[in-house]
Amino acid sequence: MVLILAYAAVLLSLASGLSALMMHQRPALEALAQAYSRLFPEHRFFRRLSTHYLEQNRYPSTLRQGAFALLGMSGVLAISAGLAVMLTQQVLTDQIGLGLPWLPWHMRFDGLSGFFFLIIGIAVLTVSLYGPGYVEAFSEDKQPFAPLGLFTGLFVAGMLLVLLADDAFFFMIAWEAMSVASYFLVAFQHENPANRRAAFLYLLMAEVGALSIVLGFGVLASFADGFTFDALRQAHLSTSWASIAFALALLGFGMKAGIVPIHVWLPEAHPVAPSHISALMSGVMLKVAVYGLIRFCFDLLVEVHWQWGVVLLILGTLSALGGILYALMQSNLKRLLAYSSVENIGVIFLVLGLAMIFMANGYPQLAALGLLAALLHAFNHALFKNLLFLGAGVVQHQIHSLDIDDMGGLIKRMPKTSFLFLVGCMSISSLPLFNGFVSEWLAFQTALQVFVLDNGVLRSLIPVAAAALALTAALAAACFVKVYGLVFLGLPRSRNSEKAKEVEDKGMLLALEILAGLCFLFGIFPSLVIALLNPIARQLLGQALPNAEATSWLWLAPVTMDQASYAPILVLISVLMAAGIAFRYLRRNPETKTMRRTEAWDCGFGGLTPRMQYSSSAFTMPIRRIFAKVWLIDEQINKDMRGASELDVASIHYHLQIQDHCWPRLYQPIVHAINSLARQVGRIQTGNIRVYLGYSFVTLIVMLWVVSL
Amino acid sequence: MNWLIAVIQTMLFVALAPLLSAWLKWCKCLLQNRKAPSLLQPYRDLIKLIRKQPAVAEQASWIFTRSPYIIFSAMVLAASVVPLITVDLPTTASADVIVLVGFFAFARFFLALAGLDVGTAFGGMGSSREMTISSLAEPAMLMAVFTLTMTASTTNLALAMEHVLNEGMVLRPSFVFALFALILVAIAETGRIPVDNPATHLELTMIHEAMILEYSGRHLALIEWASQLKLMLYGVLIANIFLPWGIAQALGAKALVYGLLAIALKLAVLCALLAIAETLVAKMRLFRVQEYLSFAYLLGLLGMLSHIILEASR
Amino acid sequence: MNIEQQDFYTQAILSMAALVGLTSFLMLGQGRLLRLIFVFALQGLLLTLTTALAAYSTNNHHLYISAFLTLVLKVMFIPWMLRRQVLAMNMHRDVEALKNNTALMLTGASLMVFSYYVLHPIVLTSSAIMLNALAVSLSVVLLGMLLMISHRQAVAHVVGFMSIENGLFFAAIVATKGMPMVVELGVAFDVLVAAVLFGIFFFHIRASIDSLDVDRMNRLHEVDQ
Amino acid sequence: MIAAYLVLLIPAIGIVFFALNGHTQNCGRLNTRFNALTLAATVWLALNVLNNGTLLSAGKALIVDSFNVYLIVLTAFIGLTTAIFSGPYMEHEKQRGKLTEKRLKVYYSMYQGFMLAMYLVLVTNNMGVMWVAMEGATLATVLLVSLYRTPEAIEAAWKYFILCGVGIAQALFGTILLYYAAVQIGDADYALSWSVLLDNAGKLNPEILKIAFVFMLIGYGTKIGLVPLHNWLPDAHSEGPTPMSAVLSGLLLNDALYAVVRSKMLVDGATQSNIAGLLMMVFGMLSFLVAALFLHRQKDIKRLFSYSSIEHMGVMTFAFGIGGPLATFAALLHMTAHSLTKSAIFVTVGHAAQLAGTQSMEHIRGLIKTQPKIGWGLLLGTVAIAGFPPFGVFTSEFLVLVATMHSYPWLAPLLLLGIGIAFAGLFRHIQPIVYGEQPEGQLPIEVNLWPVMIHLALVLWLGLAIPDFLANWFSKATLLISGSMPL
Repeated sequence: MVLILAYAAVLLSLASGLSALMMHQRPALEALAQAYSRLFPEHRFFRRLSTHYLEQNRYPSTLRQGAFALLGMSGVLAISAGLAVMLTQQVLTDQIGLGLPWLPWHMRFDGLSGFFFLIIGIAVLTVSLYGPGYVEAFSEDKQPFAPLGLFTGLFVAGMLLVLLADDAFFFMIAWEAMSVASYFLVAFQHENPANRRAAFLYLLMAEVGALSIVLGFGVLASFADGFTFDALRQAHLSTSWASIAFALALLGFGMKAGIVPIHVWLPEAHPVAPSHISALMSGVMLKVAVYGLIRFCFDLLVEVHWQWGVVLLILGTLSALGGILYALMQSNLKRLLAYSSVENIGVIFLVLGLAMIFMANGYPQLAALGLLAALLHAFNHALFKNLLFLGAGVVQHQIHSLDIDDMGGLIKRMPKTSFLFLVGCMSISSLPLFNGFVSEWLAFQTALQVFVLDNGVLRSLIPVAAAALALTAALAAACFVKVYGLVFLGLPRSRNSEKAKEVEDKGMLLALEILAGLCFLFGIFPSLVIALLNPIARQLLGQALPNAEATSWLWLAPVTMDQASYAPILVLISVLMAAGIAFRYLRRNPETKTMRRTEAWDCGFGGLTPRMQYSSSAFTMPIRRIFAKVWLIDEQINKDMRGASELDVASIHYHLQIQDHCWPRLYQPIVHAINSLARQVGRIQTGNIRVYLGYSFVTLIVMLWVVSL
Repeated sequence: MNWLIAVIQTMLFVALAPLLSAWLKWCKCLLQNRKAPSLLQPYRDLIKLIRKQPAVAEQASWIFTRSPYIIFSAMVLAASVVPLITVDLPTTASADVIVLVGFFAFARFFLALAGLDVGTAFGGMGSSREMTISSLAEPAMLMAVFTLTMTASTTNLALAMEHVLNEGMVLRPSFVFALFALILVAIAETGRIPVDNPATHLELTMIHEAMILEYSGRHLALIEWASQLKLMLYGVLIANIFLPWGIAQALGAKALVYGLLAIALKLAVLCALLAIAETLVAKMRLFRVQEYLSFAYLLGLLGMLSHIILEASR
Repeated sequence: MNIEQQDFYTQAILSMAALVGLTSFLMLGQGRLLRLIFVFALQGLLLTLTTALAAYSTNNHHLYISAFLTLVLKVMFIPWMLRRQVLAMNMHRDVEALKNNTALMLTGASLMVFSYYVLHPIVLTSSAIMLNALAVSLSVVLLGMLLMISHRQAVAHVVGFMSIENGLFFAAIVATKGMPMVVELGVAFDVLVAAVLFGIFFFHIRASIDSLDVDRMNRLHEVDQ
Repeated sequence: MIAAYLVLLIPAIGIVFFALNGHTQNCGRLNTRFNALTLAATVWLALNVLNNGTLLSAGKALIVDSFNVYLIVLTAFIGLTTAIFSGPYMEHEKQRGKLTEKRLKVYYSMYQGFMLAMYLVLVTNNMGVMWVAMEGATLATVLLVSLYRTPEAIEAAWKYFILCGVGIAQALFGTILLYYAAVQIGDADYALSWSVLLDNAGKLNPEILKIAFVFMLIGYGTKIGLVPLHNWLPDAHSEGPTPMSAVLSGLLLNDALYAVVRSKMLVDGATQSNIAGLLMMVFGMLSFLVAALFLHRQKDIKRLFSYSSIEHMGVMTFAFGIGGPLATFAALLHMTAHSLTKSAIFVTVGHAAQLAGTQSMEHIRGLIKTQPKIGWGLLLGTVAIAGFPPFGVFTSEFLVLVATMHSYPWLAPLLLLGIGIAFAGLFRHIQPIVYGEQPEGQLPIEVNLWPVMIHLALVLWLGLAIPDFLANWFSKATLLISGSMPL
């Protein structure tokens, strides 16, 4: 029954994709409807269909809404399937007679899959609410709906199938379907060469990652008989082979998840897709990669080694710090959000690394704590990153730009959006009362359990990682202060943002509202999710959280009440009380209750202009100075001099370009190597037939010599 | 009963915060051969500000006008979870030390937003600098605090203090490091010399003042009060974590009075020391602050490492 | 087994093998096209004789047909056609300057030795004559390739190509007393068509590059300029 | 067995018919009909084989077993779909003045000639006849390659002719050696009959067979396009008319590989070792890697895909070389998937080149905007050929990889590296072609893309699920070639 729900979710998303293909079939549909209305004149439905829904002008939007409605239903089903399987704590398996003759597609639906189903479901549901309003602005000429809808459906179906897959072959099919479909979505607005480049980079890295995953499975499979995950679980690997498999899986899944230094596709690809797709990619697809890694490491590889945990820990720390530092420097809103995804994935990896270390050292309970923190953060990140991407989409929709330096003052013009976006910013900055804080708090709690370990390396490494995590959180707050402050506060920096209006489409706002509401809800009642997660930890690690109170509605106390506790609801009540008292008390005098509106202080020069405000690069300048080594900074200030002795400055041009270190260090050498290798190889084909004959001749001689040995 | 004490203690915190900053100013004046204002001057200032009608810039949005309340209540909340005169504090369970840092972050987030809201250059400058400095200070603070929490194997502040108390007089190298780290962070976070100068309004050097330049009336009062609270919070943290002696462990009237006296004494001495330091040291350039804070961070890390490597009993 | 102990047929075959090998060498060192074609015709003639000899000694009648086909195709038709082309294109006075003629000859000789070396396992199952015959035909094949590699004229390439066919044919006749008839006919047909096609191509090549120098046909390549 | 004769007879009639009438208006359609007829005959043949097992004609001249029967059907199928495409295509070429009526005659006649040669290669039981037919295929196509009579086309055809001629001559030497070994042990009449040879393979002299195999591998390998013998292939593919490129890539290469595999089976039987397989693996891997690198340097769109063909033939040769049941199954599947995909790609490429008026990739731009069907067809085809699931090429490559992991794990990274490089090479060229703005002056043309859709749908089907009858077929062929069933 639950499995049927899951299948139905997949099928509906496929159906949504296919229905998008009907965009150009209106005449055929109309003819069909007319034929039916002639056949069944008593049924009003068909006539109404042809006169109303299939009418020339209305058809496109009807179809769009239909496609998104199907997608939304798929989301709802995914949520219910996920919840059902987690609540009933079942493990469902099934086989579908597709695939290879001796290897049908194996399906398995357990708590872990269910949890990620839930994540995807929520995201898909909100996206489908948001979508119709968002794509309304796309002209059918330039940005046809058919491929967009088709690949969105395929993309969602691919992600869901990855979660269901229970054999390596099917897993790869679903995985690649997800990658390819999202590639087409990234390339959707392909008029811009930069977008094409991003799409190519994305597909290339997805392919490399997929190959690495295949190889990882291959290593496992060569010690097992068969490709089903059941068979792979039985594989007995030596430590070194297991480590190779782990490394391959890490490379593959890490590439998709976007950990530093294999993250470069992410900030390129995510921003260029339409916003609701970026939301799905950043909010959900990365989580599927996390799922893959968890499945591979904690489920398929029987034994984990602490060295792997250290690798994850280091990579996670690097990604978290690198991601947020790069994010800070961006002035493209979606690019910034994409980098911030790198950061959050880093946090997840870091905590997973902790879980692995505890697991390998024989503390499954603490490992469960880590795993839980990681999963919770994945969940939370999906919520707030979706919210932020969709919010960015709204802003883009209204002011037709993504450059932060074109924005400003939107809080007055778009009050609802700005409020919801603020919730997202607070969540992602992990401020108390919001969901981001809970997972971060759990991450710290996990790290603080380091004293149980014996190994000196670990004992000193983990605190450093925790410190880096703290730095990351603080920088994230700085980053999102910048985002919110520059986008919504202050004065408008361009005519477009001056003229901006609140978005009218209810669906778009509703999507944001749902996500913001969930961010807040799970910030106050984190136990709702944690209670769902506990059985997963038990399933994977054989242990759940030690403390029964961990899941009580009021307190969050993962280890023991003595060690740490957090009661967000009490905090909320106290805040409301304190603020309320202050508010009432201070405004009791009716004379001073109203505020006097005046001009802002302008140092007496007169006339504040928006150009006097801090810009994105100005805001981050101190950080840029402090962490200068992290980026490749190209900063130029050109002054146009004027006057007799050229001492007056007529105008100043400031140019700033910030680049990833990874490009020149890692990627360009590879590109260069392949190109020069190709050039070398090209030299064998000279165009002269006598040389070619010579090749045949020499080959023949050599081969004859070889076999006569 | 416990909860009542907790509420009273919080109110005490809020009430005494201006006094502490007045004491600090007093000490400083004394050291600098100036005539000190009355110890009650901050209260008078607050009352006067509250009575005034606030003037708000035209561009300001609700963020600007609501932020003072949010900041103030975040600080009040922080005050409610830091043991002042007794460790028997039920509120500490609802928010541990990490959440405490979270409260600070919360307040800072809105303060920085408020700075950006009006759209003047000063606000942006202040916010930018504040976020930079705090993003360096926050990890240093967490490091220092983690040293304590790992020693006590709890992040609950009251329990941690109790642990230190019960352990008796133990000389821990890690605590020395952590203490210095925390002091450095506290100076940075509360905007004291050498990181920031609370008395300056020179545009190019100010940080905290730049953000609140546009505030007036009750808004300004709340923000000033909140920053006084913050100063006191840091003071109490330092005093009670590293020198918890004197704090009440049970709820007797006598113990509570002793606790109050003890903390008053500790804070008085601490602030006097701060005043001396502020008198002796000059303000740093902005881009020296990173060195200062990374030193604090290093100290915190060293404290943590020395705890884990030297002291942990395994 | 020494040669004096063999019967006359074998002795004759071996002599033919030697002569065929010799013609291959002659072709390899030949820079003049008309002489090249002449030596090629000579090789064809030797092949015809060998085939006839084999047909006579084994009393295998279909080999006579093969002999006849060889005579017509390789002694008459192809040389005639090539000669006509050379004369028509006025190339009969050109002498192709072969670089390193000595090295070429030495390579040819070592190829012969190599052929013996490679085919040596055959001795295990059969006589030394077979080895001789097969080794000579292999070296004719290899020398044909070497001819193509060393000569630049398309005509020489055709001659080389056909001489490779000769080598194969020789092997088929000597070692196996001829292939099955259907194969023989098929091969002959292929050779015929190939010859015709070569004729067509000469025409086209000349039309396109105004010469028959294959080195000038190098538009399609993968090398950076 | 009548079906088998029919399969040969119909194209034979076709040659003569088109030689006489090849210039008429509806020749394209007639060509399609001829191929459709042949396809019907092959399906009949296939049904026979499915029901009765291996068929051997009187005199053991023809053999149809589970290995070749599916190749026969595939050949007929691709022959048909390419013929469907080629009608309007050639008409368009004629209208643009690139071809005269006389050449159309040659084209249609040789199309049938080529098909005949292909069928003959497949059905004959005689290794000698196989050789003759293979040479015949060269001769039939060489005039097609030079059909446009441009200097490049002439050059390409000449190289094709000479290199394949010399190469195939070596295969004949190998055949002669095989014959020589066979007459030593038995009846000269059937000494080249593959089925007889296979039965007696154990008695054949292994040393001679090894040498014979070298010759055959190099000979037929030239036609497969194994590096370093491949040099003719990109030239011939790029300069000939596109339908020719489609059948060359889709059929000729397969058939040459088929010949090598048949030889390998004999050699394996005689030597009882995997020496033949090792040689094939070396060549396969080399071709695969080198062709993958070549992909990066291409400027001509058809040349690009011909290198991709080399790459895939390398994979198949490699897989057959590994030799286990899994690898063999994978290779058979790959043959099918690659043929279908590649011919579909060439169809779209042909249209794209006609649309842009050039084969130079720099000038083909914005296909999706200009003519979405061609653009998407090309893009999806490229996705399929690059080995992305759920297309069939992925399935087979996955299985090859698995087999490699089992037998030669250290080669697996190399294989994946090659796949990655090849993928990058393909996409860096195809992306700018399909995406972007419509270039000025390029207008949509009339196209028939049913072949593409059908092919891609079939490949998709192969990737999602291998139908039972096909799986049976592959399994039987695998049993025949490798001696055991896959899993």
